[in-house]
Amino acid sequence: MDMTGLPILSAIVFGPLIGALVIAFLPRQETQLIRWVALIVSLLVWGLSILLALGFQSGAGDFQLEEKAAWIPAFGINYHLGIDGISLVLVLLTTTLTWISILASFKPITDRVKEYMISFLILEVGMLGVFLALDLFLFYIFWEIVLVPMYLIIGIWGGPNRIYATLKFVLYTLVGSLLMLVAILATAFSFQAAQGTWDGAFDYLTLRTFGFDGTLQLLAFLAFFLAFAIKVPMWPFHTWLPDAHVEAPTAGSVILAGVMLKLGGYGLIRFAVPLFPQAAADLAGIMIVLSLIAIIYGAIVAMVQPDLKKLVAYSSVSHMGFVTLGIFIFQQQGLQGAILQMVNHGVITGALFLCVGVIYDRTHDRTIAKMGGLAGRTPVYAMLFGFFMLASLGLPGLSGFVGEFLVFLGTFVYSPIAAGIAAIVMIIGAAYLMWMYQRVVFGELSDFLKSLGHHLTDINRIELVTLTPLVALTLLLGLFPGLILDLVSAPVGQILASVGHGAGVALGR
Amino acid sequence: MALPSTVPYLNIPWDDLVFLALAGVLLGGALLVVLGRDIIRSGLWMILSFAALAGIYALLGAPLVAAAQVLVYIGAISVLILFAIMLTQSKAAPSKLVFHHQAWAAAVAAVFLGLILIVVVVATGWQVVPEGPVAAATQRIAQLLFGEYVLPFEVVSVLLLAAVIGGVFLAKREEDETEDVGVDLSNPPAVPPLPITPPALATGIGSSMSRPAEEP
Amino acid sequence: MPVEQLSVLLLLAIPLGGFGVTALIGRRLGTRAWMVAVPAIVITWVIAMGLVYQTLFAHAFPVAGLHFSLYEWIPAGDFRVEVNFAVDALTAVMLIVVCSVGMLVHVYSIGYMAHDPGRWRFFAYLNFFMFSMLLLVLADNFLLLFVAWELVGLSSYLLIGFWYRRRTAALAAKKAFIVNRVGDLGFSLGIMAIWTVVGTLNFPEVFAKLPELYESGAIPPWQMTGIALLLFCGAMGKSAQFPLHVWLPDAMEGPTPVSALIHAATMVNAGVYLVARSSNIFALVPGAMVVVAAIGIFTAILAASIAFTQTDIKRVLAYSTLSQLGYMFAALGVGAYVAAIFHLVAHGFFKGLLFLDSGSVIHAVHEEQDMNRMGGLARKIPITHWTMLIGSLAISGIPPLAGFFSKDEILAESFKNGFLWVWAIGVVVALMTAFYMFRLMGKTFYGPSHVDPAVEPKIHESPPSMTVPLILLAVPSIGIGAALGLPFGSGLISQWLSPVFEHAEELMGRHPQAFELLGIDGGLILVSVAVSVLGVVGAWYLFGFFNLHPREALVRTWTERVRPLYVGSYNKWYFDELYDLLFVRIGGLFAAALWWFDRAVIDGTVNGVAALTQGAGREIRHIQTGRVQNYALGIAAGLIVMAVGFLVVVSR
Amino acid sequence: MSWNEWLAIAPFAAVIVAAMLVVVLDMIWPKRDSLVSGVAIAAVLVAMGLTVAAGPLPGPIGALAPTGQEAFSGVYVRDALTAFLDLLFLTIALLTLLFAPDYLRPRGLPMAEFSATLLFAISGAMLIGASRDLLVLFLGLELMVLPGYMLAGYAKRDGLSTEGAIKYFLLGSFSSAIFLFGLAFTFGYLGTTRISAISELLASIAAGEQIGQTLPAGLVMGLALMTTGVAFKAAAVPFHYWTPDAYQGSPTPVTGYLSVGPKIGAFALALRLFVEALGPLRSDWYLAIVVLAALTMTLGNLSALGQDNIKRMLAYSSIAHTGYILVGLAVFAGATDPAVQRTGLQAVLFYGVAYAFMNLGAFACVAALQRRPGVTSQIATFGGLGRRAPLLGLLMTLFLLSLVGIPPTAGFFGKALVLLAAVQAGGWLAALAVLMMLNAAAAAFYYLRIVVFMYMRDAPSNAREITIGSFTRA
Amino acid sequence: MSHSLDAYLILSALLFAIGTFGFLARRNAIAMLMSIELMLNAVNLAIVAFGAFVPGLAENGAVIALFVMAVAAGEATVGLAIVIAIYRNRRTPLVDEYSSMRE
Repeated sequence: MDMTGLPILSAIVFGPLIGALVIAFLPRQETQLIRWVALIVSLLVWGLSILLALGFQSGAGDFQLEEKAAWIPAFGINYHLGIDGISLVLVLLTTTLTWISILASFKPITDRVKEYMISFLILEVGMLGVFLALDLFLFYIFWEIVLVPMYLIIGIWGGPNRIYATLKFVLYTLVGSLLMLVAILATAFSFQAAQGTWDGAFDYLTLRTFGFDGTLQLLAFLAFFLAFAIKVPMWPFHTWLPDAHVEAPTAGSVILAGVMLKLGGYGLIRFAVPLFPQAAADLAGIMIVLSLIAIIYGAIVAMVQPDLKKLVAYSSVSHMGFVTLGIFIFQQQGLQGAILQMVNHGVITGALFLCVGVIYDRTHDRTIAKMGGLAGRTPVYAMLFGFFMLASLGLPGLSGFVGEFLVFLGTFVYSPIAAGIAAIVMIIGAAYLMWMYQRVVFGELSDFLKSLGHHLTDINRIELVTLTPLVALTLLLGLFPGLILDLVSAPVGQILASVGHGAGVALGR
Repeated sequence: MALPSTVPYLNIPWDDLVFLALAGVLLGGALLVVLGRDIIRSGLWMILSFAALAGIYALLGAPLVAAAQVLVYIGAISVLILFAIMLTQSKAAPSKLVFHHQAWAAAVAAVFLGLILIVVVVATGWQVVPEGPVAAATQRIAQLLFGEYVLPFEVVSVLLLAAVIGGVFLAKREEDETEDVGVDLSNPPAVPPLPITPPALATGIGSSMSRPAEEP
Repeated sequence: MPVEQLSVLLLLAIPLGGFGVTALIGRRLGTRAWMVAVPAIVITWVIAMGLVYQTLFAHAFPVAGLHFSLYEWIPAGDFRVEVNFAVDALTAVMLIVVCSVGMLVHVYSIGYMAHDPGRWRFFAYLNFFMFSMLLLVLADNFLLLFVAWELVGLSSYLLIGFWYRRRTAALAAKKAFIVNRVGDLGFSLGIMAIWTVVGTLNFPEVFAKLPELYESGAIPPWQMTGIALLLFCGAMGKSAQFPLHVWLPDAMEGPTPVSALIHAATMVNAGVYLVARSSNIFALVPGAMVVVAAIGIFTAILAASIAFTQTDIKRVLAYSTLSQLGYMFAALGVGAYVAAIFHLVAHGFFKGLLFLDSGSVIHAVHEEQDMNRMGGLARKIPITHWTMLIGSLAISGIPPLAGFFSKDEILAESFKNGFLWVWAIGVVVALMTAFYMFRLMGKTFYGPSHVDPAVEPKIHESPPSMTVPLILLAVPSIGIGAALGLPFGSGLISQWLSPVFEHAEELMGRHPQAFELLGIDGGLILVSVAVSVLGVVGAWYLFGFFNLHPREALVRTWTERVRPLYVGSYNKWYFDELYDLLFVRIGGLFAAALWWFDRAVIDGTVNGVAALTQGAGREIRHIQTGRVQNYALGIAAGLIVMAVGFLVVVSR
Repeated sequence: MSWNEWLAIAPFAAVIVAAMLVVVLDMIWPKRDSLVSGVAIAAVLVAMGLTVAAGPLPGPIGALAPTGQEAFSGVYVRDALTAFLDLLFLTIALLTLLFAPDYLRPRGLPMAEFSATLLFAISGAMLIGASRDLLVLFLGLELMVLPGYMLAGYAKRDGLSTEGAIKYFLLGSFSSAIFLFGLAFTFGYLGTTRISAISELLASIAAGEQIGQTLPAGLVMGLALMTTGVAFKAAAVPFHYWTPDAYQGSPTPVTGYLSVGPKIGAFALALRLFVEALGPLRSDWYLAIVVLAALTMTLGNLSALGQDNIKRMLAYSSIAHTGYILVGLAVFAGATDPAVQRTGLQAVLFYGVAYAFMNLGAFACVAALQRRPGVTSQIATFGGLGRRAPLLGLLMTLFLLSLVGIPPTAGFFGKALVLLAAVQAGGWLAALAVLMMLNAAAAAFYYLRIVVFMYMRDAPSNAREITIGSFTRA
Repeated sequence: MSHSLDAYLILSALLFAIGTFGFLARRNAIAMLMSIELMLNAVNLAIVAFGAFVPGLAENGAVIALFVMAVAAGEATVGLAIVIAIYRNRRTPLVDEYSSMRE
């Protein structure tokens, strides 16, 4: 399929914006119409992204379907989009989770539907933009755009302590990203100073071959790293995450865990490492230690969480630790695994949040201690929940396994001891997830749940429609991880080459 | 009869004597303005001080400026100020409430500032004409005013107009003054309007020098 | 696609399909929930037997076996893992056990689960287990094996927790999975290590290259030992070897057919299979072998000592399973691979039989598992009684039943390979095994009845769907030892498996020895038979046999004399308590402390910075006093600072 | 005077004429609010038209050697900067005139004096932007601030309004005296008030500085005094004290005007005085600006954090923004590369524009909310605004996001440009850039707090129906 | 002395300092206003003195001084108007009593 003539990337990025505008002009009391418009728009964007995937030249290393137009020529800032395998998989993840989230919001969100849907679609614009921007300035803009709708989504439609959570989320993220802005400008200027021209000073493709000098590289890397590490979130920058998750509405949590955390991982892979390879390599040891701490620490703390969402949030800290670990070992399998892990985590944790949302909708509670015996009352739900619980603990055959294993493998090549430490999470992960599952799903129906009477219904049709695609994806990616690994293999090779670690690192050969 | 070129006995030139006298009056008057307890007398001292300054202007060879000083400051501003004092001051002025409790700090700051200025003045090598003050030709002033400085001249007139318009608006008493409508409740008056300061209250206030304002 | 490959795929696809169909529509089938699952496994059995015939009898495949790949599963740079399968003699032998026991358990379950409303789930899970287990034995690379490894773990989890309303069942399921994960952690690290040194995970290549690399000196011995021990970690978890043995007894919370199939006959043998499969690796590092032997034989005696005092019929069998698995590992450790697999096969049948019997007993006395509330059942449930007697004799090693041959071979091999300590302990364990098995028989079937009087009249033999499998399992329990093990030293089993382990034997420098019935081998046989008989007779004397009445008073006095030992054994040597303390309590405290740290220190810092900023704002606002003179003074001060600053800095 | 000179001064003259016309009209037909505001608005539009119609602008904005149409023997100049600032000031006036009536009328405050005074003030600001003579600069400054004092006290029966006004007035006069003293020193040492002449003289002095001569103390003192004066007008810490009180006390539209008009006027003053006249000495005043910028942004933001009064909060916020703009000025002073210097100045101007719109917009929203007398300035009055008046809430959110600096709002681009300039200049300025970003993050807290009230809290129980003012409708 | 610029400038500086002191120390609004007038006069003195002593500036100095006087007049007007307005509200001329807005 030839799509070179169409600005398909722009269409994907700004499609949701058009949807948001359409909704803006709909009367607010037409909530049903607004919901459907939002869903249809997100489905259309999803369709476009699938078309994009079909037309994508797999295996090619560099960016495709680039769109470039001068924007602020005085500083060489361009509107520049492009896609490679890494972007593609994350774009697909985003478009998929967005429509699922919108659909999942049909029932729970009844207040200010219009604003909600607009926020969601703008959120999608920002996220897609981040994944597709090849101009640092443009990237930064998309990066910040993401903040606002999420701030509103948590703050308006969130739980009782939502204001604290949302302000914490935004301020924390801002601290990082504003420093990143300084770094972006500093690198651009450093380029300009060396080259005497602003042309390309913000252009990713130009900058990644530029090679910044040592001190700037270190400082800029740290600034970028801080922004991304907060977003990922890496230990010890993670404490906003449990608060945000607990307070966010279900769909907000889905997107937060499913896509927003990936923005950080993507940023590290796309920008922090290739632009500042020397600094990245110098600091890799620290990053690896932080990742290992995150992996183990997140899992251990998850164990004692009384709240379902907090538990899943800490599990995210742990799982995202794999992503950063995979990135900073600079090793083919590890990095490919990290990317795969991002997708898997997006799908699985997104699904887990949906599952928690299902309980919450019925009980308006998420306290694990109050649950129990759901298997008897809501068998289908228990099955789906169990499925994702197993996927989350990395059961082979489901998608969580391959990514984790590849990261372990890469880490093992780097340092068997590090791999050994990381792999402890296999036990702790199983422990906290299964303990949670046992307390919620097994046993006799708890008194609290009994008191709900007939309100405690099994999963309904909408929820089934939202979860089924995720089941399918979990299975598909578990059985055919090559779908993603093949896409990202070439770009990963390139990134590793930039750090000076080529492919083919298996020891002894 | 021709006067001797210097003051007898003191052996200083006459113009220096005039200068010293005027400077003394000027500074003394100014000090009395800021130190005097009675505000009305302060106003009067100010007039004296300004008059001395007019003399200094004359000494500096700027008679036009001296005349303007008399007209503007003594004739207009001082009278304006005296009127304002009358309007806002009951007869029994709270004489003890003259100084803020930070007066000592103010004194230090003022002395320090004065010293800095003097040091700077002395330390700077001003490019001066050797033969003392040069008189300003009035005709030349007129030319400048309506030539090179015509824009500032017009602007000043606009400035005065604006000041007058605003001043009139602010100072004039509205017909419905007694009523309390139209008060911006967005800023509720935190301090209830005091009655015209009675002496008893004033002395009561005086004991604490600076009274903490009422909390909103 | 050739028919052999197709049949391998069908072997996997049919149970998986059975699982899928049952899971989706099983609930609607009601009492006929088995109608998809059981026929599926019967068909699977037929196909499996075809493959077994092709492999073992028709020799249709080369010695290395049938290997083929389905598709590339993980393509990540150099790390390429395919979904590929292999069928060789070892696989075939495993297929015999897995499919036969599996099929019989399926049939048995029709009756056993007839009254359980969740039966559709049960059959679905069983089918899923069959799929996983078959994948485990058919996998041709380590990672795929690992996948199956975890999937059988999952099936085990699901089936142990089948009665999820029972808290103990849910806890046991979780415990089983998590303890297994401990082993899997080692296993997965071992896999990574293998890939790191060899660059592939396919069995044939790994087993061919690793010895080469080792002998060429490319891999230092500590690495090789490490790999072997990491793999053994996995085996320890799955086969419940000390110190990871704690999950298996608890796993008896699952329905009895599950205990028979998964926790006796098949899944728990996966560890043995793994070590046997990796014999080429273990054979290179004698140190690792010793570890395997030691842990195996220690588990054997530890479990046997616990089995002595347990009163729950299934728990006795569970500890007996542990003990027998320990035997197998001891065999692997001494290099007796064939013997280990032989015992695996025999044990699979007779232990499956014993468990199904126990299920039948439990069924008869209305879900009572405590042997103290049984007794005198021999006449009331004769088929169960007789088949169980056969099983008990088999496990006790009484010739010519199955257990005798395999157990004897293990003991003989350890003796001959110089592991006298293994042999000595093994003999003791044999004695203990015979004793506690017949203690079980005595307390259950003989002597006076302690059954609940309300239940007593209703005791009846199980339906045919249960008894027929018992009878069918009793047949191999009697005969398979002789069928495969005779003549001594060169029976069918060693004909089949010798080629598989040939390379490993070479690496160990072992040479086939002639069997001397009138020499050392005969002597060893005599010893093992003697201790078995001693154990059996001792148990008869104390706990009764047919009309021989138990001597309860005597038992009590003897128990009192060794009370500390008795209490220790009865409480399983307090392993559960120890682990509970270490991992649940202390670990929980640690987790709680860490969470406190998270909130107080990490989040506290974050909030502290925010609070500090706000506090600074609050304080700094006090300079705004509202009084103009203060402001003016501030400005004047600013002016002075500015002036002085300018004068100092600019004038320099 | 030539036709060109008249044309050059036409917008300025038009505003003054309009102001007088308003006064006259009010005398003829008293209390015709819509008439006078109509005239005032029309006059502003005419002045804007004249600015644009006066023909092509010579030279780029921020050019260091301005070339423009001079008038009145060189004390007035019309160059690109003049035109730019004229348009900006006129826009500020226009917006203020548009949203003021909604606030003033219900409170019985007349439009006529308001319009006239505002126009006088704007004309002063325009004069600052156009002057090439220190005296004219001073007069422009006074013309700008004197009406400002009156506007601050415009609600003369409101204690807070007059309190704010007298504080503003006293401190403002004090600073004027200080500034004037500085002018006197400069005048006395250099012997001229012409900016071009000053610039040339200073260039030679600066050249002398290069070879080790010290700057004469009188000149340095003049610099210090003038810096203080400008810092006061721009509300830079520690000369900012008047700001919160004057802003809080003033009627809301006046606060809106005060927060942008005089502030940008002060920066116009800085551009004409510091950049053009004192430019050669920039290495001497560089450090002062850096310190002022750092103090200003930090203290402004910290003080704003806990404010419960929206106007006072925005006052502190405006102080913080002064700090950001000062960074641009500091870049001019600190950078060595002329291109970077120009970027710094562009940043000042761009940020000024962005700031004018977002801040005025925010105040317009506050004013719209306070259309009914009795609505206080407490932040709680914003409770549930998103539901009560969605459009107003949306606009306020937009302005606040811009103040935070979230892309793609103007506030973001302003910050980005300032940052870019600072980062380019390097050294202390890069550190200042980092400080600025940390400040911006802290500032996000109090801006977003308003959003919290609007969307995440319920309306206060006594909240009344909100009617949207004409400005927000427009 | 009367022919030395420094003398006039020192006089101006002293007057300015006195005015500053008055502004900082007095409580009465009108007294503060008077202090400001003193300061402006100090500046004016300096300007006229510069005009008289710096070559060619005599008339310029005078003109500027005139402008400054006008501005001072304007300031006084506005200032007094504000004082009167606030006096109506608060009934006190003491500026430090006007502190209802702070922090």
